[in-house]
Amino acid sequence: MEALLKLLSDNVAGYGSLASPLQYLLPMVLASLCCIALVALFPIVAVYAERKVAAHMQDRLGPMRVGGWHGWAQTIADGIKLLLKEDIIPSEADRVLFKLAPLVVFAGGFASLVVLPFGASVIVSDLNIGVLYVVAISSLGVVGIIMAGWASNNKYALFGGMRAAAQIVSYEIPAVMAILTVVIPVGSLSTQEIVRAQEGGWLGIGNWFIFKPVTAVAFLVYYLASLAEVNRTPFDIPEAESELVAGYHTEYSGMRFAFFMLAEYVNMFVVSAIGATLFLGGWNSPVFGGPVAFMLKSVALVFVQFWLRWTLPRLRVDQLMYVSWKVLLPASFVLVILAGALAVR
Amino acid sequence: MILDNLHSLKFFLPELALTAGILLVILSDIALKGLRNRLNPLLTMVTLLLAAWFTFQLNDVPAASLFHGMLAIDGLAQFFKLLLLLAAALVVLGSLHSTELASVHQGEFFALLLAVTLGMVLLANSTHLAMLYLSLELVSLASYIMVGYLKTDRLSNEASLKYILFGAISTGSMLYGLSLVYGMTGSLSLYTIRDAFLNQAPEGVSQFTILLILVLTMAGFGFKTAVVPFHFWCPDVYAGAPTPVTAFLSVAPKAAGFAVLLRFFFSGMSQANGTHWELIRGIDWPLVLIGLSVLTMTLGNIAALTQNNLKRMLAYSSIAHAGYILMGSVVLTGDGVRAILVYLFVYLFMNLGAFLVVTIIYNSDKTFDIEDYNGMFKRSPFVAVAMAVFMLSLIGIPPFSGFMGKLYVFGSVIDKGLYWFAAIGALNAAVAAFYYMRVMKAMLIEESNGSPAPLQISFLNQALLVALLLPNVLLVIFWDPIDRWTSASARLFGGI
Amino acid sequence: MQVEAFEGEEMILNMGPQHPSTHGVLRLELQTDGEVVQKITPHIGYLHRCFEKHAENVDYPGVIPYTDRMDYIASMNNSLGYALAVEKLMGIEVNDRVKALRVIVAELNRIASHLLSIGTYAMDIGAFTPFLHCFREREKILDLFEWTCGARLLYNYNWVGGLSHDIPEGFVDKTRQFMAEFEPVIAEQNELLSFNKIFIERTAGVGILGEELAISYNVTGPNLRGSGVSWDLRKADPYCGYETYDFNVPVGQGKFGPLGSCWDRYYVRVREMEESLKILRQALDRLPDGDVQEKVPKKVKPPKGEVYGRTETPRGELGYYIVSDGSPNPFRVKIKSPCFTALAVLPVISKGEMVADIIAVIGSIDIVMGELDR
Amino acid sequence: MITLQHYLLLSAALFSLGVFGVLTRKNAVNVLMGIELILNSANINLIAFSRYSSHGLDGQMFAVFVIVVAAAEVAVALAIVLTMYRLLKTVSLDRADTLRR
Amino acid sequence: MKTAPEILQVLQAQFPEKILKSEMGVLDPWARVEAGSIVEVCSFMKSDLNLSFDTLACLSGVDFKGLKGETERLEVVYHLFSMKQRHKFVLKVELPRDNPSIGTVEGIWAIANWHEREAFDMFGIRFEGHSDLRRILCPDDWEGYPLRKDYEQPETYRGMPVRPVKQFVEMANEGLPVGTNPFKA
Amino acid sequence: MKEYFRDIFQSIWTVLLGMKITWKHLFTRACTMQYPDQRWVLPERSRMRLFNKIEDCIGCGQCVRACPVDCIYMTTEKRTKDEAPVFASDGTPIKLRVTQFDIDMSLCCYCNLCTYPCPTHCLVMTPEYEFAVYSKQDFLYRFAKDKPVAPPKPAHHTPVPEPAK
Amino acid sequence: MSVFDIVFCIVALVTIGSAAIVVLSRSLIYSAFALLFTFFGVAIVYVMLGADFLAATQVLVYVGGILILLLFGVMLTHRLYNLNLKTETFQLIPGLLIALAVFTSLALAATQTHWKRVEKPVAATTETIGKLFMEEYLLPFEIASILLLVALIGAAMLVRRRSDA
Repeated sequence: MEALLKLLSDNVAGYGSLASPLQYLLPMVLASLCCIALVALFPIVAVYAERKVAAHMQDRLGPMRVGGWHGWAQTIADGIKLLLKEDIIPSEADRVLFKLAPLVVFAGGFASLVVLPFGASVIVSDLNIGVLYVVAISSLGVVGIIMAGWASNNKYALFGGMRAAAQIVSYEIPAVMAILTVVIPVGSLSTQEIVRAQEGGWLGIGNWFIFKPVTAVAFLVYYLASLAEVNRTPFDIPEAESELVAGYHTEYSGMRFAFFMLAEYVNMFVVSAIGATLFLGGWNSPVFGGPVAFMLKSVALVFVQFWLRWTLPRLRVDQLMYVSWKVLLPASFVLVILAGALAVR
Repeated sequence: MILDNLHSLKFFLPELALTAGILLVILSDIALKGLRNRLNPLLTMVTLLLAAWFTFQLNDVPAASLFHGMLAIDGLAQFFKLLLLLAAALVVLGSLHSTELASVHQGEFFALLLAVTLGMVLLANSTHLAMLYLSLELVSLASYIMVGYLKTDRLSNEASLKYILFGAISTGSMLYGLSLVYGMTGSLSLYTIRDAFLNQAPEGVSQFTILLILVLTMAGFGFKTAVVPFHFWCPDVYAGAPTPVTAFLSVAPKAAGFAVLLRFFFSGMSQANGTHWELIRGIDWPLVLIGLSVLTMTLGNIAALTQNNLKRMLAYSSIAHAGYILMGSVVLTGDGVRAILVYLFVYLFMNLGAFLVVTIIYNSDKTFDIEDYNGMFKRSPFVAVAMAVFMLSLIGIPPFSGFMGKLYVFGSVIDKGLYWFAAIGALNAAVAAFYYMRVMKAMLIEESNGSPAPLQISFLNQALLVALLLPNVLLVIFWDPIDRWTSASARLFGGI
Repeated sequence: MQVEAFEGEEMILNMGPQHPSTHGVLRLELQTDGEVVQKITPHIGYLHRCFEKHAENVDYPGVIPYTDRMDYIASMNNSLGYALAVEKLMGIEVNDRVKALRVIVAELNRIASHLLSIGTYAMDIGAFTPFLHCFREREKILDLFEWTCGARLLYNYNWVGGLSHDIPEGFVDKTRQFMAEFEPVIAEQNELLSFNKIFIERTAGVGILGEELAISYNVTGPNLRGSGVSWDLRKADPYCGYETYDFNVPVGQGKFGPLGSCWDRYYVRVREMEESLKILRQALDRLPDGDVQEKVPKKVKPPKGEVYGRTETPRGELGYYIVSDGSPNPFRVKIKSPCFTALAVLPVISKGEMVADIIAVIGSIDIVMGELDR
Repeated sequence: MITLQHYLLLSAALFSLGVFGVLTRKNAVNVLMGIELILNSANINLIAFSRYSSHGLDGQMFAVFVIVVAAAEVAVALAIVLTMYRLLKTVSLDRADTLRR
Repeated sequence: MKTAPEILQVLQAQFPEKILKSEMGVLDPWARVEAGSIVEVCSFMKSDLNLSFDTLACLSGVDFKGLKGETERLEVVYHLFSMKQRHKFVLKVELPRDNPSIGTVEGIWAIANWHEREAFDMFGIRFEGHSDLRRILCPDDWEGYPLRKDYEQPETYRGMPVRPVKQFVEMANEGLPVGTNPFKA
Repeated sequence: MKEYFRDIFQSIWTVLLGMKITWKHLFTRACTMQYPDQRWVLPERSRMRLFNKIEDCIGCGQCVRACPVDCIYMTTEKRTKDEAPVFASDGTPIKLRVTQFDIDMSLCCYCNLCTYPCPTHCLVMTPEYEFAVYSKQDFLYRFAKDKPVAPPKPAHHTPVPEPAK
Repeated sequence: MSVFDIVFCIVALVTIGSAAIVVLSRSLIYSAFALLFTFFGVAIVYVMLGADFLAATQVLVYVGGILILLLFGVMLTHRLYNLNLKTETFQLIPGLLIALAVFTSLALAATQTHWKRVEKPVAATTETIGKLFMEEYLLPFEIASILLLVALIGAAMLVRRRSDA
């Protein structure tokens, strides 16, 4: 946003003479428009991609009809269908919370985009508590999920909501610990600082944290924990269709369901992007840097999420907790201590 | 002398020992499944002894401020450390043969007890508001859990629920008061706060705000010391908690609460001047405390009169004792502080003794009702006589040590010329005699209404009873060292 | 004042009749305490058509389409059992070609059924890909069937005294080709699913069915063999000349965790597919000449009497108790359904497991509601 | 112009709402919510004072500890409430009166 | 492994009066047991080491009504197998058509629980001592016992028609515009 | 402890194995058939839609008796002597006039049992499988061309299931 | 009025309004969810006071931890599927009077007192806070960790079903 402001005041004549709130407002609006565009477009592409990936892994073709070439317009059509669908609220549901929940869930994912460093100057706001901000704001989604589960007045939905809450809260700890292993050597919570710390090195990738011994393992821990935080297989217990039908959004349809889907895919992107920022060098690249490299890395991580989902069965809820508390947590503790020791040395 | 973190460590050994003890007990509880039931009490005792030994080592060091002004090390700190460690040790021994606690797993119990002790030690010494709040909460949290330790017992559970709700509200109010202090003075350190008050222009100190701060902060201290009107939790919690825990709560956190009360008001809100303290900028905090003191002892004693449950009666009596102790704090003299120390010291033995008797009788009879104590003399003359001694001591009858506590407290008040205050205190002591006598009557004179089977007392409890009886009887005879010790201890860092 | 044991938060969870993983219209009433299931009450009958009443009202050949519809996953085996029972009652002995062909279609159908069972089980546990891989292979078998008898699911192929059609030209080669393609798929599925650590964790040690319990509940088929009992009617009470084939009876070994767990039952099915391939190979090799319809009577009218005929379907022992009064319609046909007994044991073996485990157990006992409710 | 007083008034309002909740609600969990309001109001005070304090970030540091303590306190309180629910099948405070009887 | 006559011999030796009738020459040899002693006989057949019928393969009810040469009766047929001995035997019990009642063998073979519920559901046979004798396949409030020969299917169940109100062909015969010949074109 | 690490290792290893397989399948040919564009060639024995060549039907009613679900309805009347003799394509004389030959395809269970006894092979199941209709009533296929001469008798109709007499 | 002031007013209104819902709503679950907005409002107030680290911590701990705990508390201590979690109030009038008295006195204190204050620019706090933790506030930091440990062990002990004595 700061860069945008500078761009505007440098290139648009008389911009500096505008009233100060307006001066800030315009880039703010522009930045949020960009975010909204990303939030709206990414799920469309990702849903299509996921369906294609899933289909080909299963020797199928996936959507092939809508829009001609390989059914590229399928998700757009689905989106339109969802928008046009009848808005159903179960008669015994809690109407206020039922309507509020998708927005809360969505807001959590959306707000995280603020600190993603797409490029050296392409960032909405380079907060100096960037990583902490993402971790904090993502907890908003949990409340929304419980809200949805509760408000639906459906046992399966409530089960899903409670499981989701328990799961996300417990996996937040190893995720944060894994993030700390990067924060400690960099010495800053700012996402841009962390990316800049990974510049240079052997072939331009040598300083990426994934190529360093402690943080490489931390990446694994982070990635697993992030899978759980966005409820992806093998940790998709909150919405395990074979047990809980669809978990917390069982009763949702139409527009509100679309919001949950958007939030899910945005969250997938956000955790992958944070992973790319922290461990894969962000926008650094030996060949071409900037937003393209960043997006490629994030999308690659998203692809791995797809890949895992269409490969693996899902864990049981107690095994899930076991993985979090007895595997990832001790591992992340050890990693943080190692990272601290290395930083001191 | 304000020390930084590294240099503070060697004066911090008692607390370090306690911390290590907590961790060891937790670890042994997890790792050594077979040994833990025997090992944990042992570990706890060793930790407490070690901490006490370290405290003795520090007896002669000059007063100092540790960890960038977080803690004080001075005479008062040494006294309270030893007092609290002693109380904890006695409670550990007393809890070993308690059937109430035997029904639940005890690994965490000792860890919690050590944690409370650590919290209290820190609380008694903290000179920084953040530290004060944290250690207060450490004491509270651990004691909430200890009160609710019998989790299948409705009484215990309700007691802990009441305790935590009252506690959270009181400490929340105190926190708000502390934040106002911070706002007025811009500092969290008690000494800087005092300096800030001193340096402020007189019109800068709003009397109303000061009063508000006093009321709000007293909510926190009053909660810990069970002072009226922050005492509501006390009877219920004492009655519901396992008896060893009740004994502990009635003595140790109360002492720690008085310690922090002394620190807050004396170090933070008054200025030392020779042998006494001066109020600064018209912050007349003793006025509030006098009112609370009178209220506390009167209400406590009157309520105790009507109780049939011995634990509840002792709870109200402990409220009343808090009132007596508070008397010492309002006179703003070194004698007053010393009176508090003396009272707390003797109170430790008599109250723990009384609760030990309750524990012993509950072990075999499963009752707290005073009527069920009838004819105890026939069943166990030793226990009955011991109880009588504790009761007499609690009343403050001369040959027993309880008398010395009353003597010092009333003396300091009379010294200051507050005759009416002393008179109220004496009147209250007379009222208190009624209900203590009732217990004695039941045990010594009344005929038993049930089976007069002799009481089963384990050897450990017998020894412990003797150990608690002796100070009550003998302290008066060997009073000199106590007098010297307390007068040396009544010395705050930055004070007199 | 001491409360001895805590009572947890009990609640009733209705699983089904419309639930993604109850394999049809099964309704389970779960009494749960948090995630742990305390009591299970199955409610069946949602798919009840009163087959037995139907059978009394149609003639003997007319029952066969109805039998197809019981276990619609393995219709060949169902109608085979019925045809054998009636043949036994009438004293018809079919020729060797019919016998061999019946073995071929039965084993092919067994593979198809197990593929579906394994695939849906994978889906229950959360893995979607193995499901579709299994379905791909199953489709190939269905193609063979369609080629042979004109239908993909409800074949009406085994008739009393013969078969509806002879196999088409080239069937043997096509089947061999399928077998060649299919064999590596088993290995691949094992790698993808059976020996996946998550899958093992989810299924091994869950829903333990002991040998005693299984026999007392008359659990049969792969479920029984999963408990380590080597009991297969093809060996124990051979029909269709099964005694002349060389094959093994796979039993559960308790490789991961206790014997008789979901994983054992699952893996018995996987290995049974291999055994079926073995039988198929022998049957295709020996396939004698003959007329598949030489003994098909115009009017099926068994003498007065009764018979209990049983065969080993993919789900276990399927028994037909037929009482004939000498008329063209059966007087009484009673089905002893293997799924019925398997579901009866479900509440016992999944008590105290978690909700997610119930899914695993239901999937592992492999019930088909069409047969269960009849 | 927003000044220190505005923040203090906000916190005063939160504090009194918290006190109101604590005094009037019967449900134990609801009382806990009131307590959280009280703690939050104190934190606003601390941070507001810290903003206008002459040196350091003492207020903010204190607030961090308050947040930590609040989390611990809620965990313990809820554990106790849960135990109560298991014993009494209710968390209504007027049912927790066995001690008075 | 024992042949059916051998099993019958053992039974007759053990329960001389209880075996009412038997037939050995048929496909599945059977013996008719006195209704009151079926539990006794079954538990013997399970516990006897030579017989050890450890599993109940099938329990069927049969309604003999409208059959020439047969008395009108209900029969309960027990198909017993032994997995250890690998032999089989059939027991039959004769019950009156009105108010049939017999002891439960649930305590001997657990699966009998469900089989007996089914027999109760379909034939109205009461199994005394059964732990949970509810309808199993039909709804709890269904009336009548469907597999009895004189069962009349109700027109409606809870206000819902049980069979189609009208078949298409009936509508066509009434002259309604139903049906085409799709091959006309 | 050893088991703990072995479990972790096994988890990761088997996950990688699975990922290898799915990766391989990502590039194998899909087995999907693009249905309306590509079409399945059904084998000749396929049992799909019932067809009656009514010209050859002699009205013997064997199919009606064979049908286990009673979805074939037939009404016939005797041809009078004075009518010109009619022969089926295989030369069988047709003595009965089929005034109603209705098949309710919505009831049909595709078992094929009706076609076997047909003496003139006029009732067959065709491999035609796209016969969806917009209205369920249109599944009543009416093959009969002749109008009844005699007053109509009630149609032969057996409800399913038939109640016991 | 600047933008800042307007934002503050909105945030304050939301915060107080939702806090009022927390204590006034008859539905327990509404109280719990209203807390979300209170906590968030307070976090924004922190941001406005230049305490960005505190704001993030507030959201992380209060929303991500305490609120979820409270929600679990609500749901675990009631019949789970009873949608109307109504709670009763008592002593409404005295409570109101006391709360009003408290507010008046606090408001008086807030407005009448001469608070010690200096105007200073807002600066980033994270690094300073980090340093303070490791220097002046090291001891409270460590004590806080012991406190958390004790709370963890205690809470786990209390909710554990079996007392494995």
